[in-house]
Amino acid sequence: MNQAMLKKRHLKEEAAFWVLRGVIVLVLGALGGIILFVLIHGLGAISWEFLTDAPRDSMTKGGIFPAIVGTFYLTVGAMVVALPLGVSAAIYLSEYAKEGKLLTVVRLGIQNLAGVPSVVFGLFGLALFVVFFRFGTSIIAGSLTLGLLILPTVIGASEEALRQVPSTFREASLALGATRWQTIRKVVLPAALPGILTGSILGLGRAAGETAPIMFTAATFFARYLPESVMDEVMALPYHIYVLATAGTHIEQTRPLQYGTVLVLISMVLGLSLLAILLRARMRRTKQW
Amino acid sequence: MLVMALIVLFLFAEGAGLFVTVNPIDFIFGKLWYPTYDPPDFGILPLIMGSVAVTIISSVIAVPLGLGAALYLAEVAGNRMREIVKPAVELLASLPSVVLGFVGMVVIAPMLQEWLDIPSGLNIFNASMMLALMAIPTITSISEDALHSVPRELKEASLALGATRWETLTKVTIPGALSGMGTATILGMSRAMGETMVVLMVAGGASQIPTSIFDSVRPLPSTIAAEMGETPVDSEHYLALFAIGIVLFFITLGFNLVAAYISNRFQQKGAATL
Amino acid sequence: GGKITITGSTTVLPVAQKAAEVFMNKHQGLNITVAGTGSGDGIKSIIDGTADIGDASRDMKKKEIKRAEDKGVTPVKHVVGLDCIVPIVNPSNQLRDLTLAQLKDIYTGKVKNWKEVGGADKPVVVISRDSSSGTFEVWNKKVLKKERVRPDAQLQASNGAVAQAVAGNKYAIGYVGIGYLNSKIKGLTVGGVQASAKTAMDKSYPVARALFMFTNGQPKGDVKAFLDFVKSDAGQKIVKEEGFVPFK
Amino acid sequence: MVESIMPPIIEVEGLNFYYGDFRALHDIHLKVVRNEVTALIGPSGCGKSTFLRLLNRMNELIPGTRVEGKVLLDGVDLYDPEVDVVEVRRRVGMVFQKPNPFPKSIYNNVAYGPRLHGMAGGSELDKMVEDSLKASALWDEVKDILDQSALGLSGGQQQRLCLARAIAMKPEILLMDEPTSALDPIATSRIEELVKELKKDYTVVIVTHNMQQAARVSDTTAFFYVGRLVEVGNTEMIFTRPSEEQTEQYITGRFG
Amino acid sequence: MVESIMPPIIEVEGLNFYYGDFRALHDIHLKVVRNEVTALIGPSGCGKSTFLRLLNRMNELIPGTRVEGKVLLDGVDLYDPEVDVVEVRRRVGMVFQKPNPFPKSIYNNVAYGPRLHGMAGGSELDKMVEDSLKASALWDEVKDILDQSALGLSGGQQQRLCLARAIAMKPEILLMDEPTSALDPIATSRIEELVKELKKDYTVVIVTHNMQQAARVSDTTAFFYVGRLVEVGNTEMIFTRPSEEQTEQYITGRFG
Ligand SMILES: Nc1ncnc2c1ncn2[C@@H]1O[C@H](COP(=O)(O)OP(=O)(O)OP(=O)(O)O)[C@@H](O)[C@H]1O
Ligand SMILES: Nc1ncnc2c1ncn2[C@@H]1O[C@H](COP(=O)(O)OP(=O)(O)OP(=O)(O)O)[C@@H](O)[C@H]1O
Ligand SMILES: [Mg+2]
Ligand SMILES: [Mg+2]
Ligand SMILES: O=P([O-])([O-])[O-]
Repeated sequence: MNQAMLKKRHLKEEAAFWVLRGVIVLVLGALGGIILFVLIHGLGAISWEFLTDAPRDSMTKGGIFPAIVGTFYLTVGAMVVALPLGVSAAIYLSEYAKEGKLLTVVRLGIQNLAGVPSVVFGLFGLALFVVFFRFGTSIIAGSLTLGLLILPTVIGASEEALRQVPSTFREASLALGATRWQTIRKVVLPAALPGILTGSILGLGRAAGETAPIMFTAATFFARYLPESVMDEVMALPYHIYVLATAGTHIEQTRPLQYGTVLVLISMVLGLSLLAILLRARMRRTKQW
Repeated sequence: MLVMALIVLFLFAEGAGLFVTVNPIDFIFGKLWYPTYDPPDFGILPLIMGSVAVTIISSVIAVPLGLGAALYLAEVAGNRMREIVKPAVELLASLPSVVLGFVGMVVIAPMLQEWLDIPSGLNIFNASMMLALMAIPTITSISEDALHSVPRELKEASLALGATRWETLTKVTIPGALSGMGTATILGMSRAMGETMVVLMVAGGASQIPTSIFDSVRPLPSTIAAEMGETPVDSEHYLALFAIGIVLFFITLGFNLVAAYISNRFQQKGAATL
Repeated sequence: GGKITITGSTTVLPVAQKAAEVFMNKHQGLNITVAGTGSGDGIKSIIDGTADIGDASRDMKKKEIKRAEDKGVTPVKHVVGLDCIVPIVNPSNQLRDLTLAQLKDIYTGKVKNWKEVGGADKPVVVISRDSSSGTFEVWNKKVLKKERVRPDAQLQASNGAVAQAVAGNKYAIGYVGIGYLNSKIKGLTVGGVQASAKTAMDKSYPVARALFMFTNGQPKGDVKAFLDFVKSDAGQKIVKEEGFVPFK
Repeated sequence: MVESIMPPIIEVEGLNFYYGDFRALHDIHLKVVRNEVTALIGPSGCGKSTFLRLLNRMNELIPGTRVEGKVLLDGVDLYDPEVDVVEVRRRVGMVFQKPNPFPKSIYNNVAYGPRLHGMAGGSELDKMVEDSLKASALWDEVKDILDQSALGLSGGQQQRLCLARAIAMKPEILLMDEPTSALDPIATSRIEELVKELKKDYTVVIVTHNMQQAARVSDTTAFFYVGRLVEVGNTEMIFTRPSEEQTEQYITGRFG
Repeated sequence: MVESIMPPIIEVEGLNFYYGDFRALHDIHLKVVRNEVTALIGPSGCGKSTFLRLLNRMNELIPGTRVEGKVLLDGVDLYDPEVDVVEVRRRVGMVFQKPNPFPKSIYNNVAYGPRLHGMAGGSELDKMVEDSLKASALWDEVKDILDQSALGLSGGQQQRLCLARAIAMKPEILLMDEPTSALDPIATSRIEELVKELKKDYTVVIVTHNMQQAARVSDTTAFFYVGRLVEVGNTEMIFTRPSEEQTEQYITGRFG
C-alpha cells in the first residue's frame, strides 16, 4: 500500500484536529477570561456587609441585599408560574396528545415561544400584566413575565424527562389494570422527577439572569427595605448591574460595586447551572433502567 | 400555545394602533427614526439594518467557532475531556446577557478603541463579539446533537473501510448532520437577533444605516429597551415600540420556522433499515 | 410604615436617591423606592397614578397637560433645584469653548471634524440622549432650535452613560447635567459662559433649567414631609453635594 | 388441527390487526384451553407479540392501529364497547420480554396492582404479597429485603418479581412475551419450571423464539408466519409430525 | 481441539478484553484458517461481537476499553504500536448485523473505500465497482440504477451492497456479525450461498445466533460462553460430537 499517501491522510487528520482544539480553547478561553476577570475585580467588593446591607451614600457604599432578595422573589415567583403549567403541558404532550397535525403545530408553537426575544416578553408583560391587569411595576408582573419566558425550558426538560421513562414501565402498569392517570401519577412522574427538577433548575438560572423582561415590569433603582407584598416593585441583580453601569452621577465610584454585583449574579446563575449539570450527570450515572 | 397566541394578540393590539397614522411601508422602509419630534418620523430601516449587521457579523464569528466546538466534542475530545468541555460550553450559555453587556462596555470597548484607534469602541464589532458568545453554545449544542444522531453504524461502516476519523467526519458524519447544523446556525442567529442587553449596552445606539463594522448602531431590541421606559402609555411612540416588537417577533419567528422546516425536511433518514 | 414611590428623570435621580436615603434614616419605618427611567416617565406616572412623585428635568408639555386634564389629574410642580446642561469632551481635547451656533452645527451634522470648530483634525463623535429624555428636550429646544440630531449620533439612555462614553472616547462630545461633571470629562464653556451655580441662577448660562418633582394635587402626609425636606436647607445641601444648583 | 377436549377459555375468531395500513395479522382463528400452556412460535416479525398483546388490549396504546374480529374471554368479546379495558387487563396478566419492575421497593412492586384495585389493605395485603412471591418462587430470596429497591435484584429475580406482580392480581390468564430471552440458562430453567407449575391455577400463553423451550413447557403450540397462523396443535405433534411444510422448515432451522 | 492442516491467517494468543472494569473476554486462543469460514456461536452476551471487533480493532472506538494479548495477522500483531489501524481495517473488511449503506448512491457506496485509499480512479474504478457488485451477486439487479440512492434497496440487497463495499477494498479477511439476522428467509439463503462462494478468495469469520446457519456455512465452529472460548473445532464434529457439555446443552437448545 502507498505509505506516503497514508501518511498524508494521517497528517491531514492531525492538522484538522489541532484546528478544532484551537477553537475550543478560544471558546472556553472567552468564558474563563470573563469569569476570571470578574473574579479579580469583584472579589474585593464582596463582604458580609455587601451581601446583607442595603445600598448607602448614593449607592457608592453598602450592599445589594435588596437586589439579592428581589431576584430571589422574582425567580421563585417565575418558578411558581412555570412549573405547574410546564409540567402539565409536558404530561399532556408526552402522555396524552395524539401524534398528528395539531400536535405538530403545538410543538412548533412551543419551540417558537422559546425563540421569542426576551425583550418581546418584556413588552408583552408590560401590556398584559402591568397595564391591562393593572398590576403596575411589581413582583407579580415580573414573575409572570419571567415565568412565561422560562415556560418552554420547563416544558422541554419535563417532556424529555417523561420521554426517558421507559415505555416498559407504562406498559407494565397498564397491563396491571391501572388507568392512564394512575400510571402517570404512580409510576411515570416519580421516575421522571429528577429530570424535571434538573430542567427547572436550569430555568431558575435563566430567570435569575434575565434583565430585559423585568426592566419594564418589576425592577426599580433603589429600595432600602424588602418588598412587603407581591404588588411591590423590587431591586434585582441584573437590573442593578445595568443601571449602576449606565446611570447615576457616580459611575466610576460604584465600579467596584458593579463588579461585585456581577460576581454575585454570575455565582448564582452559574452555580444553578452547575448544580443542574452535576445533578444530571449523577442521574445518568445512577440511572438503573 | 395559548401564551403564544396571547403574545401575538397583545403585541398586535398595541402595535397595530400605530398603523392608523403611519403607513407600514414607511414604517419598515423609512430611513429616519425620530420618534419624539414634532412631527415624528417612525422609520425603522436603520434599526433593522443595525440588527441585521450585528446578526451577520456575530454569525461570522459564532458559526465557525460553534460548529468547530461541536466537531471537537463529537469527534476529537476524549471521554474525560468531553465531560469537562461540554458542561463548560453549557455554562457559557447561562452567562446572563447583562454580564456580557457589562464586559463589552467596560472592558472591551476601551480596549478596541485603544488598539484600533477607532472613534468609538461601542460598535457593531464589539456587540457582535459579545453576541457571538451567546450564540456559540446554541450552535454547538444543537450541532453536536445532530452529529451524534448520525447513526453509529454509518460511522463504524466508514471506519471499518479504513477511513481515518477525519475522513469519516467529513464524508459521512457531517453530510448526515448537515440539516441539524443548519438548524443550529439559524437558531444561533435568531438568538443574536433577539438579544437585548448586549446591544443596548454595547452597540452604541446610533440610529443610522451602518457602513462599516466599527459604526455604532441601534438594533431593534435595544431601541425598545431604551425608549420604552420613557414613553407614555398609548402615545404614538409607545405604539411604535410595540410595532417594533411585532417586527422583531416575526423576524425571529421566521428564523425559527425556517429552522424547524430544515430540521423536519432533511431529517436524517435513520439507519438504512429495510 | 408608609411608602413613597419615586420615578422619572435620570438627572434628578441622584438627588432623589440620596434624599430618600437621608430621609429614611430620620423616619424609621418609611419605605421609599426610587427608579430612574426618564422625565417622560416621571410625568407619565403622575398622570397614570402609578407613582407618588414623578421627577422631571423639564417642564410638562402641552400634550401632557391636556392628557392630565382629560384624566382629571392636576399635577403640581415642585422646583427642587437648578441645573446647567454642560457640553462635555474628553480631557485630551484641547478645545475650551463652543458657541451655541457651533454646538448646533455639530449636533445637526453640519460640522463633522474638530478642526472646523478650531480643534484637531479628527472626526467628531456625537453623543446624545434618547430623544424622550428631559435633558434632550431642553438641549433640543435651546441648542438645536428643534432641528434634528444627526442620525449617526450615539444615543445613550442616561446622563451617566453619556459621561462615561465621553470619558472613554477621545473624539466624543456629549452633554450632561452639571452634577455629572467629574475629572474624567471636561466641561466646555458656552459662548464664553462657564456653567456654575451663579450663571444658572442669574440665567446667563444659555442652557440652564430647573429640576422638578411632580405630585398629583397638593402633597399630603409622608409625601409632603419628604418634599418639604428636599426643599429645606438640608435637602438643598444634598442637591449641592450631588453637583447640582440649589434653587435658593 | 387438533381440538382439545377441555372447554376453551379464549376463543379468537377472524382476528385482523392493522398498524396503520400495514396488516400485521390475517384472519386468525385460535382457541386457548383452560389450564394449559400455549406456545406461540415463528420467525421474527411474524406477529407473535402483536397477537399476544391483543389478548389484553395492550395494542390499543399504539396510535393508528385497528382491530377486526373477536377475542372471546369466557364467551365475552374483549373488544365489545361495553367491556372495560381496565377490567380486561386485571383479568389477563402479562409478563414482558425484559424484566421491567418499577423503580420502587420489592413490596410495592407486588402491592401495586392490588392497591390500584382496592383489593386489599394492611395485613391482608402483606399476605397477598407473600403468596404471590411464593407462587413465583421468589419469597425465600427476598423475604428479608422487601423494602429494598427492586432494581437491585438480578435479571432472573426481577423477572420472577414481575411474575409475582402479575399473579398478585389473581388473573385468569397469564401472557408472557419471550420471558426468558434476556436471562441466563439457570434463571431460564427456573422460569420454565414455574410456568409448568403455574398451569395448575392459571392458563398461560407464552411467546418464545427458542423452539426447545416451546417443546419443553407447552401443551399446545401455534406457529405463525408473516401474520398468519400456519398451524396449531398438540406440541408433540407439531415438533414431530407438522402438517405444514413451512412449520417443518422453521423447526428444523432452515430460516429464522 | 482439532488442528487444521492449512497455515492460519489469524492467530489469537491470550486475548483479554475489558469494558472498563468488566472483563468481557478471558484468555482466548484461536487460529483462523485461510480460505475457510469460521463461525462464532454462543448465547447472547457471551462476547462474540466483542471478539469479532477485536480482529479489526473496532473496539478501540469505545472509550474506556482495554486489550491484552496478541492478534497476529500473517504473523504481525495488529495491536503493535507500529501498526496503522487504518491499514488494518483496509485489510480486514467487515459486514454488520443491520445493513448500513451510506446515504449515497449505490456506486458511491462501493467506490467509497477505493477512493479513500487512492486505489483507483476513472474507468478503473468503474471496473472495480462492477467486479465487487458481481462478487456480491448484486450486479444484475442494480447495474442500471447505480446512481440511485442505496437506501432505496431492499434489506437483502442493502446487505449485499455492504458486502460489495467491503469486497471493493480487496481485504484479506471478511468479518460478519450476524449478517442475516435482520433478513427474510430468501435474502438469508442468498447471503449464505455467497459466503460459501466467497471463501474461494477470502477468509470469512461469521457470528451467528442461528446454529443451523453455522452448520450450513462454516468449516470451523467456535463456541463462546460468558467470555470464554469453550470449544473450537471442525463444524461437523462440534454439531455431532461436541467434547464439552456446555456446547452440547447449547446446540440442543437447553438454553439461549
Ligand atoms: N408499533 C408498530 N408500528 C408498526 N408496525 C409494527 C409495530 N410493531 C410491530 N410492527 C410490525 O408488525 C409485524 C409483527 O410484529 P411483532 O412485533 O408482532 O413480531 P414478533 O413475531 O413478535 O417478532 P419478534 O420475534 O421479533 O418479537 C412486524 O412486521 C413489525 O414490523
Ligand atoms: N460498549 C460496551 N460497554 C460495556 N459492556 C459491553 C459493551 N458492549 C458489550 N458489553 C458487554 O460485553 C459482553 C459481551 O457482549 P457482546 O456484544 O460481545 O456479546 P454477543 O455475544 O455479541 O451478544 P449478542 O448475541 O447479543 O450480540 C456482554 O456482557 C455485554 O453486556
Ligand atoms: Mg415480539
Ligand atoms: Mg453481538
Ligand atoms: O432627566 P432625563 O433623564 O429625563 O434626561
